[in-house]
Amino acid sequence: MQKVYSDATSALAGLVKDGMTIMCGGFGLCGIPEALIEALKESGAKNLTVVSNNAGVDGIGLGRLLETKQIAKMISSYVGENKLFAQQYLSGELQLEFNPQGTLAERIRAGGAGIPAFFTKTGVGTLIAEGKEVRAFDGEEYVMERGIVADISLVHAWKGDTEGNLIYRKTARNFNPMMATAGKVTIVEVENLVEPGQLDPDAIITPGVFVQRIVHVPNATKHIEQRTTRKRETA
Amino acid sequence: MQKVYSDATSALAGLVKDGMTIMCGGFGLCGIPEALIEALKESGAKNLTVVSNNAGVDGIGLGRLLETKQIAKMISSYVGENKLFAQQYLSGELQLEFNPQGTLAERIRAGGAGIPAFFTKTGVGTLIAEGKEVRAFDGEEYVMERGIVADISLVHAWKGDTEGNLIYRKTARNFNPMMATAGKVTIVEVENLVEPGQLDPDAIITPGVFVQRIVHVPNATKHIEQRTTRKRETA
Amino acid sequence: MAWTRDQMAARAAQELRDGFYVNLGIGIPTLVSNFIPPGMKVSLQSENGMLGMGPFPYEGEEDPDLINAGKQTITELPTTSYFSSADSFAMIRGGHIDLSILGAMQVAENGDLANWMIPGKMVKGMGGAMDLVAGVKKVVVVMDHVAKAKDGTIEKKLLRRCTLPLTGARVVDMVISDMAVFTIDKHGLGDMKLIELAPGVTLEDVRANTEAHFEVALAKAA
Amino acid sequence: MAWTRDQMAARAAQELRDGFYVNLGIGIPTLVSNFIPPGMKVSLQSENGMLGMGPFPYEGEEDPDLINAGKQTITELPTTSYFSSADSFAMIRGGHIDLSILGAMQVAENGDLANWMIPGKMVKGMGGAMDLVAGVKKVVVVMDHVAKAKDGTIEKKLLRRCTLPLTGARVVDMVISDMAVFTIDKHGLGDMKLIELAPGVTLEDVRANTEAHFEVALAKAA
Repeated sequence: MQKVYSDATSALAGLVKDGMTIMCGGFGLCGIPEALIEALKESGAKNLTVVSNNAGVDGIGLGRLLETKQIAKMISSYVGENKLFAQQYLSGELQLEFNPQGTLAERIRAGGAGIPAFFTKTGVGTLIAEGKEVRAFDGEEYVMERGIVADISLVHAWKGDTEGNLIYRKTARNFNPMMATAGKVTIVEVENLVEPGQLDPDAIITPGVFVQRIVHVPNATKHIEQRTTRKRETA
Repeated sequence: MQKVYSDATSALAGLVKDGMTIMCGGFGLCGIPEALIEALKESGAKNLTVVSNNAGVDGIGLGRLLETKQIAKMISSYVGENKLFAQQYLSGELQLEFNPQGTLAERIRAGGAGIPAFFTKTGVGTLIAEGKEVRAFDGEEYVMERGIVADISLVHAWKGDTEGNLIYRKTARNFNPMMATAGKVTIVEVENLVEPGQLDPDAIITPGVFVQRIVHVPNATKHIEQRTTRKRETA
Repeated sequence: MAWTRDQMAARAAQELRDGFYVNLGIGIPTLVSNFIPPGMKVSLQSENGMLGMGPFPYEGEEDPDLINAGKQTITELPTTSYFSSADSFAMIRGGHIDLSILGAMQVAENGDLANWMIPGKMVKGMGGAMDLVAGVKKVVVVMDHVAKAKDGTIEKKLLRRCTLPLTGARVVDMVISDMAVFTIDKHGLGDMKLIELAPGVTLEDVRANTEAHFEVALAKAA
Repeated sequence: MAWTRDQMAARAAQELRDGFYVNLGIGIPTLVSNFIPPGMKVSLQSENGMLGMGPFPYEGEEDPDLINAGKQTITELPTTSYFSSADSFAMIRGGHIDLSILGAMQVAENGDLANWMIPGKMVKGMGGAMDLVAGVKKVVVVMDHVAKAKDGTIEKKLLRRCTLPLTGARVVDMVISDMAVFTIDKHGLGDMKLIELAPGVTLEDVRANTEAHFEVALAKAA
């Protein structure tokens, strides 16, 4: 049982098929599995449903898969930072399912946790609740949302051991841990690959059981979407 | 906003009332908030509903509250390691609601997460499902379970900072993190109290927002229920 | 004579309390962090998965792994903790955040809020807004009192009922506009009350620019 | 001539596969860890919140903060991770554990399992058993073929239908008793098949001690 693969392309080899549902970690361009997305592009798989909070920007992240029109449908909470997305959506080439961000996160968590449905107040009385069961508990109304799973989850982590135990860095954690639990196959790119015993077992966020394949990406490209700074006070 | 209290008694002061629902962390005698339980005993509050996976043993943990007959009802998954429990239960003094351990853990997690109800396969076709909604999703049957919250949650942690950020040690984590989220007021005893900045922010399990009161218990008594060992091989 | 953006943010900051955990939306709400009274401890939550958000980094110290929900580079504090977006929204949905301050396109007198889509226009999505307004204990909207189009026409934003698709039904507790401050009893009858006027703004000005019915409950004469 | 406890555990160990994540119940199932084939990697999960469970500690090295689901002191391994009980049962319920080996009071031919309560007796609770049998991919029961009371009477445990309250309905995939091994097609028609006999045990012995209907599908003659 060797989980470590030599590169992103071999980590995806033999797994990706047209029409699959793929979960893709990250928030904006932070913590996205960029090497795995590139390998997914290379795979040429078409007609994909992609579950991801955002859809990248032009030329970066999921934006790369829009270039090749590999995505048929996005399940997201906030999109449209890229022209290509808007173009494909408005032309009807790309389907879009909006989920409130917290509902999306919880649906993924539920999918990985064997929970087929749960109730939330988010979206009650809005378009989001249309066609869904709304029920009152203790006098308050809630809408029923379904758990979701993916054929493949693509995840980015800061450190991982060869067992698949993972640790994330700062806000690059975001959707990655839940997606790691909700993929029938979960493939992870790690910036630092270590031997078992080198991670603090109390600090591991994703236990190895959720990870089927790992690839070491030592020099991950990282992008900043909104560079905001303050001036250094002069002494 | 000072969260740190000088001792367990003052941390509970002014909060406990007869008839309250109290969540109590720990699994067996591992990771139980023993000092806080003692303070709860001292408070003299009666007719309590206690949510805890187990009920302690005679003279230790929740067993102490059985001595004083402060508990009217237990919501647990496994009990009866103590004679007093069996006695009070069989005499009808003590009510008992059994939950499968995973369902109990998830109900608490749901309570803290604003989820009033969720579906699980656990218990379908058993006594546990009686009187509850059973519904099929994708051809499989699930039972609906409700989220639960407590008036007060009592939690034991390994390290905490004055902000209420918490880290747990090994399997003493167990029910403590969910209970920390599901108490209207959460009171924590920590073995090590540190200043903000001394905990790795990527490794904090319970963010401070969930914690209202903290007490430092530097020399926590710890008990072993089943001492199992192996012989050291002689060289 | 109406309030400036900074004055609106300063007014919103009056809703902060010591020990509060707060989520600030983008735009004017972000400015509120500049008006936290000295000595008051307020922790900022960022819904992508962070509690204890610090200011923007110094130039050259931006970290791509450290951004807020607006995707802006930020910094951490000694009190910071990180968690997944599922845990973050569990925190929000579970009612653990005290206050959310956010912008709006429309607010109705019953507390309905619309701030995520205009039918017929490209919609970017609701992000975490629906979760925040449904889950946070108190929701304060900070917005211009009316929308001014490029052609000079004015559209009212405080309405009897929202005409745009809702972000949340009966979710707003308070509206701070450049002209006035209103409270809404969202859990009760949905009554809206005018409680403050910006300096130089008259009750008549407010009436002329507001479709919503409101009760006048000013602490002192304008 | 039936199998000993160790032989039953060894037979159960044949169900292990390289890379498996496994949850072992108390009693005979615990012994299975002694029979993991050399070179095979099997990770043990403990439902209180641990993956990668090590052996019992050396005397004097017991850690009260490190126990398994049977509340026994254990040790950690380099691969160990800890998590909350909610995360642990999310792992179990979500189908991420490959194999659960546990004891039983009764098993029915359709895969129903009873192992948590006897009406009229003090019931300690189901603990994590209901979650495990509902969530784990493959459930193997290891138990004595019949129950022998103190007065010498024998009660059958492999039944047409369980008479005790269920732990799970249609959950058992395989039964390893001291006399024989059976498979159950729990997701299909619930057919039970006899696939192995312990040395010296005859088909007639099994029939005499089994109420459940089963098909005989022995690989070789007994």
